[in-house]
Amino acid sequence: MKDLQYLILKKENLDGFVSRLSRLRKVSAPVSKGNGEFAFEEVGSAGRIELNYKPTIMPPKKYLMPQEETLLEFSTAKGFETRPVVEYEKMALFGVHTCDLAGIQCLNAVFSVRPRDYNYLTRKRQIDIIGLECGDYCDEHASCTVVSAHMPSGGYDLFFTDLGGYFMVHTNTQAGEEMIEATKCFESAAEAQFEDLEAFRKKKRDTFKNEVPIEPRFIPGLFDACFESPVWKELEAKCLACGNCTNVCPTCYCFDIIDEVGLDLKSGRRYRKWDSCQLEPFAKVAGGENFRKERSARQRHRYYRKFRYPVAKYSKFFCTGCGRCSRTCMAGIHLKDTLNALIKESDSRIWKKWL
Amino acid sequence: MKRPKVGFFDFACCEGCQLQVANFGEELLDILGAIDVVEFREVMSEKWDGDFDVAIVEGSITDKHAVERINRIRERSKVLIAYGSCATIGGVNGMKNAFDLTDIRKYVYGSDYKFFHTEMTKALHQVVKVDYFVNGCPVYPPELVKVLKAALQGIPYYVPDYAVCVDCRLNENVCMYEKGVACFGPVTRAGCNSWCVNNGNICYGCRGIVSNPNEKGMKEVLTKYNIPIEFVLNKVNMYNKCRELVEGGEDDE
Amino acid sequence: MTNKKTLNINVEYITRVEGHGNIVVNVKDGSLEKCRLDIVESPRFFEGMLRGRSVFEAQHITSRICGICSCGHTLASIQAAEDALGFVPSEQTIKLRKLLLHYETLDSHILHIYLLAAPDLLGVKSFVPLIETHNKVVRRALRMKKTCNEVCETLVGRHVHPISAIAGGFTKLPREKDLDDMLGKLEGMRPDMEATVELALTLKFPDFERDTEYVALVSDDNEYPMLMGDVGSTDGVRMNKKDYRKITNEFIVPHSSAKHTKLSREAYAVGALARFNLNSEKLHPKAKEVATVAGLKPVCKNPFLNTAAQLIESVHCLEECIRIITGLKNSGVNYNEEIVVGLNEQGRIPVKAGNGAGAVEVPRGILFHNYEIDDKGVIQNANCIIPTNQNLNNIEYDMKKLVPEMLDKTEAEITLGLEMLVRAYDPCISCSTHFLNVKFVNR
Amino acid sequence: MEKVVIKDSNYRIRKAKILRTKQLTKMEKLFEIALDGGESLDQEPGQFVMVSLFGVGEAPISVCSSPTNRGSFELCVRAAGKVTGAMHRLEAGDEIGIRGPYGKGFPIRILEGNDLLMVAGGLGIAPLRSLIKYAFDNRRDFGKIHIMLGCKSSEDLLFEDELNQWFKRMDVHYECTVDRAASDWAGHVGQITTLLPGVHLETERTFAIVVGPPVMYKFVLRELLKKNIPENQIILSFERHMKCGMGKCGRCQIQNLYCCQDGPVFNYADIKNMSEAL
Repeated sequence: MKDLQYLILKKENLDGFVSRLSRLRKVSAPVSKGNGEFAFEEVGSAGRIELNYKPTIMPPKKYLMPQEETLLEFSTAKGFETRPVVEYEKMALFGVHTCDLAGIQCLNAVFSVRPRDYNYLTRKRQIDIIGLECGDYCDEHASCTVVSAHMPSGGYDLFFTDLGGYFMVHTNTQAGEEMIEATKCFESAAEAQFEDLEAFRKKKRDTFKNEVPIEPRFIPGLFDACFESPVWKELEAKCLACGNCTNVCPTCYCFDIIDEVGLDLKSGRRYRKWDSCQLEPFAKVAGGENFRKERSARQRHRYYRKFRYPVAKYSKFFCTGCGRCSRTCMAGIHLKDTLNALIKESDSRIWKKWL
Repeated sequence: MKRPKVGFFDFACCEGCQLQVANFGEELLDILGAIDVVEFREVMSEKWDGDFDVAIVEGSITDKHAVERINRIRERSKVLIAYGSCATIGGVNGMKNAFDLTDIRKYVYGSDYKFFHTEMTKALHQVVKVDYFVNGCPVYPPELVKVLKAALQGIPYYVPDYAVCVDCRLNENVCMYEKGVACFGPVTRAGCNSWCVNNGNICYGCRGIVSNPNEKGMKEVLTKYNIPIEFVLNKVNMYNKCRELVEGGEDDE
Repeated sequence: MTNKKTLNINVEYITRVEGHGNIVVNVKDGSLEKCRLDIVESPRFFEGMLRGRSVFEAQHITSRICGICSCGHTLASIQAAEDALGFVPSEQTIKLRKLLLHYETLDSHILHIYLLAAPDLLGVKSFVPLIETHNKVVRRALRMKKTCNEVCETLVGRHVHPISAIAGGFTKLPREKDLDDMLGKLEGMRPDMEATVELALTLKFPDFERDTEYVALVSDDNEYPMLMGDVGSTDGVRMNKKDYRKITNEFIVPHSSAKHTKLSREAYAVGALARFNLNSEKLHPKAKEVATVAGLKPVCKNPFLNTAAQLIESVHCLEECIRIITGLKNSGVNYNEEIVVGLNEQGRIPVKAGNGAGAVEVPRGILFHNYEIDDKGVIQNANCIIPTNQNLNNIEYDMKKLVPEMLDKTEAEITLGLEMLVRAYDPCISCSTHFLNVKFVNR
Repeated sequence: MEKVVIKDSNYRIRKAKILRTKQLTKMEKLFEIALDGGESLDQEPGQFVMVSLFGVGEAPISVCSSPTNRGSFELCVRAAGKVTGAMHRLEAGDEIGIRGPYGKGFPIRILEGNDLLMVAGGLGIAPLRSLIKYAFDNRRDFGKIHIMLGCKSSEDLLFEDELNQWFKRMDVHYECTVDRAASDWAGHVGQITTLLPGVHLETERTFAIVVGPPVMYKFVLRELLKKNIPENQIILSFERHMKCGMGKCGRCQIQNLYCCQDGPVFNYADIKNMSEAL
């Protein structure tokens, strides 16, 4: 059974796979942006693809939930007419790390819960996802183990594990099978190769350790105790409210809805655009009241939206440990530092009670 | 629907923002289908003595003559749009305010300096009521179209009050700070699609500073990256010197 | 002349020029009493504001002197800065700068020919009525303008205040697909250019001549000099750009907030016609062809024909752009030369005290920038001499000769004639109100 | 990029027509609206709708009429933002778009059989009016009804003619106060909290329903608790910025709650420890 789901792709056939696939649909994969940064971009062959990359500047959510997407087209020329629409593109995402797969699973949960979001769900169906396993930490900002996002746990159609001269490829869905059929680059896996995979995973379990000194199951409780913590005030002083941390987050999905008219002022579209709870105007109402005016409250809100609120609503953390928020923060607000500070602070409070 | 009467005017500026209008190409004809440009000295000899539905004004106010003229334009216009950095925040003309005005006049004109009157540079809203702001040096054409449509619809246009970083990140640029270079993206109002950083340069703050910048945090960031704060403050004044002016700021004479 | 006419012409704010200028003419009993071009633009003190700024910021700031020739200012400023620092740019950088300069010249000439000058020659007040009567022509003009803008955008981020051209080189170099894109657009522009030439040849320019000294960059090689060279004149002057003050000899006149200049005689002219008069043999063959058909020969002394010279240069620029890009495509672009802005200050270019000059042929003529910097690269003194400043004096002399020749015409006709004359020079007035530091000159 | 029309979009708009408008004050205008094709809105008192002005945008506005009033519904709109400002230019006959109703309204089934103390400040009267009207239309389902109204100045009073009628009703205890009075004002002057001490309540069977600007809650709540009204018998309705109305866009979030789905009506007991709520 297991064997049927696993195939191998020799490294020399990777280019054949990518170029054949790209003839069928748009293929997007991580490429270098210089300065040690990467981005998902359209590729036609394996040439530009970076197999060993630290998380891209933007997560793959830019394809699943584009920065801007039309929801409605309207015309008021004679009475008014409206057309709810969805924009989508048949494509394959190649080389998605397990942290980003976890991110996509979070978005799936949000948009599947009622009222279901058909714009997201329709588009999602058109995007095939090919995962790629990491054998080691990408850098010091990663914290995937604390949220158990370092190991594959679904959310993909195909999953590649680089085992030296070849990839072990796990087929998870029918869409995955179809890609294999269509490209004809894969071979069946031999016993020795399963042993390679086992060895790889074993080594990986030794490498990846919980990055913060708290068991994940205690994290919601930690946050319950820390709403008024002074840690948030420290972030107030640092945060520039640039919104980078939320924009690069694979699970942030807040949006604004905006109308745009043509020069005739009669026809146009309504679209949604990424927004961020870190930005000054986000929680401001028309009367002028701002319900999260302080940057500390906004930063706190961000952390609670990763570690507390979704645990109640979706039974999972909305942090995937990808480390992007820390990597992108010029003010040096680092997720692991914040968690450590909260842990330390709540520990000291517990101790104080005893003293 | 009658097309609204629109006039273009300029004060102390480089007229580059008006030139952006010509750069629309054939789309300009669509815009001209929606508005009736009745005065635009840079490209038209026609003059209009009626009222304007919309006045689009480029440039900053730098002398008494300009104060009188902008007041006249304001009186004749239902809607006034401050157009480009010089008009919205004083822009590069504001750098003058860092000098003693008599001194700078002498430097430039020598002994004849008295013929050449000048006052502290002001942005338009520091002199008259402004209904819409199109920031940028030069203006970002898509934003001009947006504001123009808002003006025609009679609805407000809110200049984004968040950092250029937002757009910059969405464009997946490598952060300038990653390269060890000071950039004003974190404190500058977005809306230009991070134009300069997209082209390998830094943000110079030409769209003005966000309403509630974290100045202390910004200084810490600069310290962290070993960037001299004085150097940066001097640079931020390239566009934003007029911020310091109180409404109806001091005259030198 | 029996005409005992009394005239009082006062054109407030000449239209279809960049910046604010007034024409004042006074004729009493048939004799010219007053004939002036007043420059009433508010001064902006750029040279003054540059003091105390890093020389690496100079190009960003001086680009803001003028939106129409911002690329030219950028290039002149970079040249002056690099000269002061003793930095020699790479060959690739020079190629790309020439490309940028050609883009801007092309863009500016098209704007002038179609939107600023053509309405006069077609007897209308602006291009707006032409949308109805000459829709195809207007569309073509806007299309060409937009193409120029787009290729500029691909090369340096935008045309108005270019982003990626800085002292030392470029912060972003065009990729393979960018080169293809620019080349495709420029080659696609050729039919429109041919149509432009055809249209321009039908235009009737006023008949007027005045013996004038023309000044432009000159060089010993075979390239039509735009970015580099010595300064030469039709009166036989030839000097190094460092001696620009001996050429421009600026002086103040009370009615103008812009300085005037003179060289061998009472005035001189710069611009497309000056360049043509000095360097026509170096033009691209296609441009030469247009000159032959138009009947334009050096030394042409009719200032109205500056527009014709612009047309010839447009053809030249378009072909040169295509040649440069094709060359880059063949040789490939070296992306290691892409530089990070701001790191200049941290020692990428060694900084030392110095005094540097830049002289660049921008659309309206020769533009000089000059900076004196200290050992930290901070500007101590700055000077920019703008083409329009250099032309102002000459325009007045032209006006003084033109008015008496037109006295049998109506006041409206004379006014239009004078406005057309001023517009033919394509003056850039907001540029021209940035004066030199008198103390600096005399020191 | 492909584009298809989707039937089950969450962003589908229902056409509606403005039947009647009435300028209530300088800033507030009342709109009577009917959905196209005689459709019923089927809202509960306290729910809101997203109003579309095409080319301008959408704004969440609470319905101020009672569902007992069939065939049309009313919105009281303050010109405070882009959409609401533009809405003030609309008149009878103009078309708009409606999404919704959204959110949790007032818990009618729980309120039934009890006394109601309804406290409204400023524009808070608009959502509360839907409940007041509902209670009047089903008067026998409720016990005593107290209505306490507060307003900045007497010129800002909304629904003035209706207020006079409420005042005249024998089965309602109605009081109104203004912070600043015009010369012809004969009523109470002072903060709304000054009205509360004088009200006699049977606390165990009284539900307090409070709707007003954020600053008002703190003071009114203090008075109510002083009167020993149980925490779970205090009902509040909040105003937050909303874009989608479906618990996705994140704008209206109050800690783990979404004002658009979990609210806008909340039970005080559920949110009393949430510092972002009050």
